[in-house]
Amino acid sequence: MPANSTGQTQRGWHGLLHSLAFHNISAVYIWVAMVVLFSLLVPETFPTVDTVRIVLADQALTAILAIGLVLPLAAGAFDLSIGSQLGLAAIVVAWMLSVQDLGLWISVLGTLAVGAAVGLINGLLIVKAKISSFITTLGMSSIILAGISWISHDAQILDLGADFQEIATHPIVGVPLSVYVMVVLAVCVWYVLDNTHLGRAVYATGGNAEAARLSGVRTGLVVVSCLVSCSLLASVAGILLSSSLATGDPTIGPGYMLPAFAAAFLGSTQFRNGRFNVLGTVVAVYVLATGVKGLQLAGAPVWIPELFNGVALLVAVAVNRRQGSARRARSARAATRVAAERAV
Amino acid sequence: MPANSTGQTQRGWHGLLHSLAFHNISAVYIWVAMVVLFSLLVPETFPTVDTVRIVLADQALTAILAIGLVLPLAAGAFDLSIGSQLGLAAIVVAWMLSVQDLGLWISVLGTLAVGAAVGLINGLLIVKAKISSFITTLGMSSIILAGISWISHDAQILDLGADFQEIATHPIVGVPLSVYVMVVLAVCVWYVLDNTHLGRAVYATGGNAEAARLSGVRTGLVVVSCLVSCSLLASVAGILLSSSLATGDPTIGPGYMLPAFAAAFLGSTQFRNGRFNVLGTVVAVYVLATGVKGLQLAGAPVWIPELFNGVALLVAVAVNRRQGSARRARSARAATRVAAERAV
Amino acid sequence: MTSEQRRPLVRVDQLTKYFGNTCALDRVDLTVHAGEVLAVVGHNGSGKSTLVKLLAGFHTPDGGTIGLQGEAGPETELRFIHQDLGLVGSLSTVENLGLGSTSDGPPWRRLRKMAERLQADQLVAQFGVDFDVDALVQELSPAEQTIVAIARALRGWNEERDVVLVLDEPTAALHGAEVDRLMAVVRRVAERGAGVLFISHRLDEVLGVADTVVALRNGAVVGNLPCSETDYAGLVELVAGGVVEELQRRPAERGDVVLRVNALQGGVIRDFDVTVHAGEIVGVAGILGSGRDELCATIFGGRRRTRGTVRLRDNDLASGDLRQSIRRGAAFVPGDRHQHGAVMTMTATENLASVRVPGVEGRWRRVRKSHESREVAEWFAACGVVPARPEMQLSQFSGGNQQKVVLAKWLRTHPNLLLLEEPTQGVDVGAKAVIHQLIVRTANQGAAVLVASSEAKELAQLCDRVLVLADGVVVDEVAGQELTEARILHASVPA
Amino acid sequence: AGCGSSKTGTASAIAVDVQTKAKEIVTPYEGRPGAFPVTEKLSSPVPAGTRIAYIDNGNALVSLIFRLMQPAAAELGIDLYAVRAGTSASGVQAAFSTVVQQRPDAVINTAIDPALWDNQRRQLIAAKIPIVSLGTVAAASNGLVQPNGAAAFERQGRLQAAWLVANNDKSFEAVLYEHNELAYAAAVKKGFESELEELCPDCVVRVVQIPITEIGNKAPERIVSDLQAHPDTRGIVFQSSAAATGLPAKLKVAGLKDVQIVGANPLPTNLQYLKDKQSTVELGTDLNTLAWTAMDTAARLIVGQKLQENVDNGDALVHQFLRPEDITFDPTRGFSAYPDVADRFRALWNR
Ligand SMILES: Nc1ncnc2c1ncn2[C@@H]1O[C@H](COP(=O)(O)OP(=O)(O)OP(=O)(O)O)[C@@H](O)[C@H]1O
Ligand SMILES: Nc1ncnc2c1ncn2[C@@H]1O[C@H](COP(=O)(O)OP(=O)(O)OP(=O)(O)O)[C@@H](O)[C@H]1O
Ligand SMILES: [Mg+2]
Ligand SMILES: [Mg+2]
Repeated sequence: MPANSTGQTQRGWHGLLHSLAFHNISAVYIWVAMVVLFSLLVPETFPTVDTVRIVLADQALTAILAIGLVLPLAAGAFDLSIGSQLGLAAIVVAWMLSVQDLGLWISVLGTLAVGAAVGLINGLLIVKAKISSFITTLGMSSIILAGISWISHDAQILDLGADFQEIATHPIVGVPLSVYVMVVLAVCVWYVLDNTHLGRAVYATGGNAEAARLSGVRTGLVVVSCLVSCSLLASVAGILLSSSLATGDPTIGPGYMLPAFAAAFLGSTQFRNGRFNVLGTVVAVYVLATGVKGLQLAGAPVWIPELFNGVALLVAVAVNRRQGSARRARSARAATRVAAERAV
Repeated sequence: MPANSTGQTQRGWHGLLHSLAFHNISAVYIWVAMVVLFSLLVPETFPTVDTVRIVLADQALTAILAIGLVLPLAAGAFDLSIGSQLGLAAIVVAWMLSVQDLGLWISVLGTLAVGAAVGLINGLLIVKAKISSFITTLGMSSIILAGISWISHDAQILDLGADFQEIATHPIVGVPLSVYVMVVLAVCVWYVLDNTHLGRAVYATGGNAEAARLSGVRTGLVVVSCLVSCSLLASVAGILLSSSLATGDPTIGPGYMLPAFAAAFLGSTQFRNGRFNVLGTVVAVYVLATGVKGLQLAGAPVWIPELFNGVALLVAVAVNRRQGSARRARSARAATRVAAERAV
Repeated sequence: MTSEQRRPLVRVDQLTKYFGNTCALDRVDLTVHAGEVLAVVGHNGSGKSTLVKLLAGFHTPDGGTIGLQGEAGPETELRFIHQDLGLVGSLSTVENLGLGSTSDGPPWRRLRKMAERLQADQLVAQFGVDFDVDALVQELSPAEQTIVAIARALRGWNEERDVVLVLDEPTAALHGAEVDRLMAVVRRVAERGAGVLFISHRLDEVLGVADTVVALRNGAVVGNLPCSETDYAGLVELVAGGVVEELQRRPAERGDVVLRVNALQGGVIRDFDVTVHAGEIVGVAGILGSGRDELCATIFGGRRRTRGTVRLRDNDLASGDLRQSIRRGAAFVPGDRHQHGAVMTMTATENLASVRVPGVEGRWRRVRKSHESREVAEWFAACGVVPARPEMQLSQFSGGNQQKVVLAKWLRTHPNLLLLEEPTQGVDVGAKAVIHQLIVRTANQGAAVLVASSEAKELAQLCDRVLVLADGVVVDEVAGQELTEARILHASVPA
Repeated sequence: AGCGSSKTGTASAIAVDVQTKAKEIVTPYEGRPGAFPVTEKLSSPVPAGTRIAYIDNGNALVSLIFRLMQPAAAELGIDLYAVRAGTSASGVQAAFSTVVQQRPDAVINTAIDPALWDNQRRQLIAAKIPIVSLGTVAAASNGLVQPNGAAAFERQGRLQAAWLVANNDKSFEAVLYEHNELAYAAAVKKGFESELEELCPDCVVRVVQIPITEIGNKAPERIVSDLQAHPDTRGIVFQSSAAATGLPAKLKVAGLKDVQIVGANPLPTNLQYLKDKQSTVELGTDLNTLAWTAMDTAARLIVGQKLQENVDNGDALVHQFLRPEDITFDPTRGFSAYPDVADRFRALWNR
């Protein structure tokens, strides 16, 4: 059908334009602007391969955590315990390796199993005990912190072995392994969320759990699996963290939570019209990190990077909102009666 | 009309039974159980006037913060910046008193004004720039932390004067002033939320902003005022904190956030069928604090209180869910879903 | 129909469901046969939606069984259109259509996005409409959403499977022509061997499409008979438990001009003028997309106006300032109850009293709760809301009763101008008459009333004159002797 | 806070006599520890049933000290127990309030700023409960006994500066990573800057704040950026080596090799890094002896004995420069300069 194929092409063209529109990828434009700016400001240190490598490596863990977080958020559940789960995995793997001397593989797999179990408990509390995800994971994070304190006696755990250290830090083309792990995980989660029925079920559950259930989605299962996957990713991040620190540190987990949330939420405003998505999240992590790096290299006062994080988050989202609503208003004249401004 | 009055009495009777039902006030029952338990376990130190006084005083700030948090939560907005707002007020008041030497009243009022301004910015970003409250306040908390660091140079500010210290610590019947401040604020917020049209407007905005708007509620105004009030309460807490520490400390704010959220969410499961409310919140703060106090006095291992916090939160909410009829469980979930959606 | 053809597909046996003390279903028996359209009728809160939700496995029954096994064949597949449509608003039409279908292999199989979109276009085109299948469902109008829901229920169906289609008030938001199309689809589906369980308060539809009627009252079956053995009056009696006096409205004497709308423009509406006098009830008809479902909101100020003025008595109503509109006496009952009409998580009382009426507050702006509960009790009685438990959360009332609460909320303000969108959607015949009476009473007290409805019959009964919209402009006005259901339908279908 | 950027790039040689002077300062602490802090005997045994409360805020170092104190407590027959303070100020206050109620015979605090529990401090002092506070620098008027106070921290800064001068031939650029949030930062900074100014006026000093909240996650990134932005930096000095947790891996990625890292107050992890030659030198503080000293001090306060002068002045801390080859012990247990500390104290306690 020629008519049809024209429609197709048009849609493709329109789609491309739409994808490149400022409001849809504001973070990318901000990112480009920053790269240019800092390259002019600190030409010796900023536009270098070193910087790229450093930024990639520094943010791999935050990115993994944020990617994990995308899953429960897409399914409509908060996971406030990811930070402490990361900490738990970091301590458990160190404890298994050093105190229990269980060997590399058993320790890593055991830690992932512990992570999955925590995720399962989270999920079951939400789905079966019907506690809201916010409370469940808030409570769980307290329990996990207690567990960390119990296992580690609040002390660092050392002697993890050189092999283990290689897991995160072994360089390939100068880039440490953890970056590749992050990329593989991102692709997996992206594939599932964007290209399978399962992913659609996840978004449906997040959009309207009752409606999704009425249309045959096993929403309970979806929520539980999202939380389990999220915990697994947090555990991977925790293992990589212990590996790159060469230490199991009992205090570091919670600090990772807010950056992961910021990235996931900022990411949701990119590419997919307000839907939590992997690509946007990874981009968000690196946009924020690039800015911070540039500011640090330019010698800004200590508090400037923190300020930047906040302002960048707000500006990127606000721009997206403004431009988005302007576009929607313009398309109101379209033949379809898509309720353009949702005024009513 | 006799029929009517019977109905009234019946409703009253039914209402009383309902109010005393386990599922509706599970936290209170748990609290009573704990008091009995610890009185038996540590009879010399736990059941004393001292304990009461100390617990009251220690938790007054957390309670004020949690009460403030009830307002935006009821209106369907998260405020993740309360912790850092508390820190900001603590530093600003110390800076005004000690560095700028502005005198007690100007410093206190000035700090409240700064707090209100931050709340206003939060509110305007949510309402006018249409950024979700979650992102707005996440970003704002970064900005505020940068501000704290800028004002304080990351160092403590000392020399706040004896008068200022009296504000929080002056004892009346052995109970410091901050507790009375908390009670007065709790009563005010309770009155507005539970007994006025404005309170209705707040809950309606939280339940379904569009429907509320179409019923003539100025939802934008409601959200902004809730955020401003919340910021004001956080500022009061910050001022009291600096006063009771006799120091402006730049690091203390964020640690208050999660306890306040835990209390507000636990509180929402008490008394009012899943609605955020002041009484439940205050009770939640003190239930958790009583448990921790008892465990500390009983000499439990260091990690036990943290574990208790998590378990108590989950148990109190789960019990409430199980015992409540299915309909209530569903509506509460609907409420969290709304909250989650608005956060996106 | 011969007896071999009457193959039972779903057998409901002694089904019982309690919600707390409320008995929503009381030992219900019914059977849906292949090739049969079974209509379930009953007053609001009689348990129809509960029956559907039990069939869907959403609630678990407190007693009785649901048999899905045919004599020998495979298990019957049930497909649903729920009363609140059961769509996920944040997903697009394409995505909603593909949701939960098990026919595409394991859940981790790759999606065939192109094919899905083509199929969606085709399914939607079946209903003679055309909208962006990539737009989020929450941005579609209620009627379009209904079409998505129907399309989803019919997706991938063929004669080899035993299918029962369960429709819970699918026509509440549809206009005459669309209803006809849906009815044709339903009949066709039944003729090809599926069973249909059909729920509606529009009894003439029931008579037109159903083979058998089951009537519920307070959760119990009070009638189960072939359609041919009853007529409209019979059905009304079954539903309402008595004779319902339908409104016979004589044109009232016109008062002063209350509402004057001039050159209104906004959204789909391109140019709209109307003058409504006190005591006058003006209807607005039109098919999907004609602007019918946007008009009231635009006049009220809740939807953006790009041009034009609205004058209520001596004041202009500004666009966007809803408090002003309300203070000047405007009232607006939106068509989409869930999104715009009510706060489902609040109690009926709170919803009913949510519009601020001057003079009811005590000192310190305190809400006088006893005063309020007395007032709410009166409105519950006046509108016949059941159960009479105003402290119950609104989401726990049946659809029709929710609608009554939303209406009462606005009637309570004693408006000068009453703007109604689908005022009686989902309301049973008995209650509908009551609501019509309330609307007429409000008009007679000097209000101007504008009713936008997809139900031509209602317009014909209720209105003094009816404006017919097409493409955002008034194309016809029907009044006086001409004001009949057929005439309105005729005028609103574009040539 | 660069002290004159004009100096950068133009490295001048450090005079030989200056180097000798610096070496004289450093050598007593290389390969062997400073003097044992406590020499006087305990006058009378601690009464039976004595209870001492320890406030533990979950920090790795604070918890470590608690574990190190336990054998000392057992030796003295004291019941030592920990009270957990949360991470927030209210957690700290709640914990100290609990202690006030429990009325132990003494209280030991490690590194929790006295400003955060000022009210409880007053109540404790009013109740005549002695408080031993480690790692804090409150004014003497506060009534706290601080065995390692301002004097010890100033010495830390001076020793770190001297080590850099002793190990460099030319004037250099050094950076001190400090944590302003910790009250003793000022003391370390004062010691470091004054000593360097005295020994090597041509050296460039930068003092860079690392927010304490970033320790364990963002601190290494910040440090790497700072080093990238100042490629001439030769010496890295830590107020507290905790900030270097995770730094070696980041330095490796950034390709920064030619720097001397002079840590202080190393955590087990830092000792491990040192052992693996991922750090240059750590100014070790003998926490084990410090823990025993604290118990000893508490015991003396309980029995009402006068304190030794160095304890009263806040100088009772054993320092030693640790080089990779000095890590012959298990880093997990922390650095212990006097492995026979138990015996020494047992002798002092007449046991
Ligand atoms: N979740 C629930 N919790 C409590 N009561 C409920 C719940 N759902 C339904 N009910 C009650 O069950 C009864 C039957 O409701 P149902 O929704 O089945 O009525 P219906 O026949 O579909 O009415 P309508 O025509 O108005 O849609 C009503 O009294 C209603 O209030
Ligand atoms: N229908 C309503 N239901 C609940 N709350 C409302 C409603 N209308 C307004 N409010 C809220 O009550 C608060 C107080 O309104 P208030 O009446 O003081 O405003 P106003 O402009 O002074 O109105 P008026 O001039 O009519 O008295 C406002 O924040 C408003 O959002
Ligand atoms: Mg129904
Ligand atoms: Mg209905």
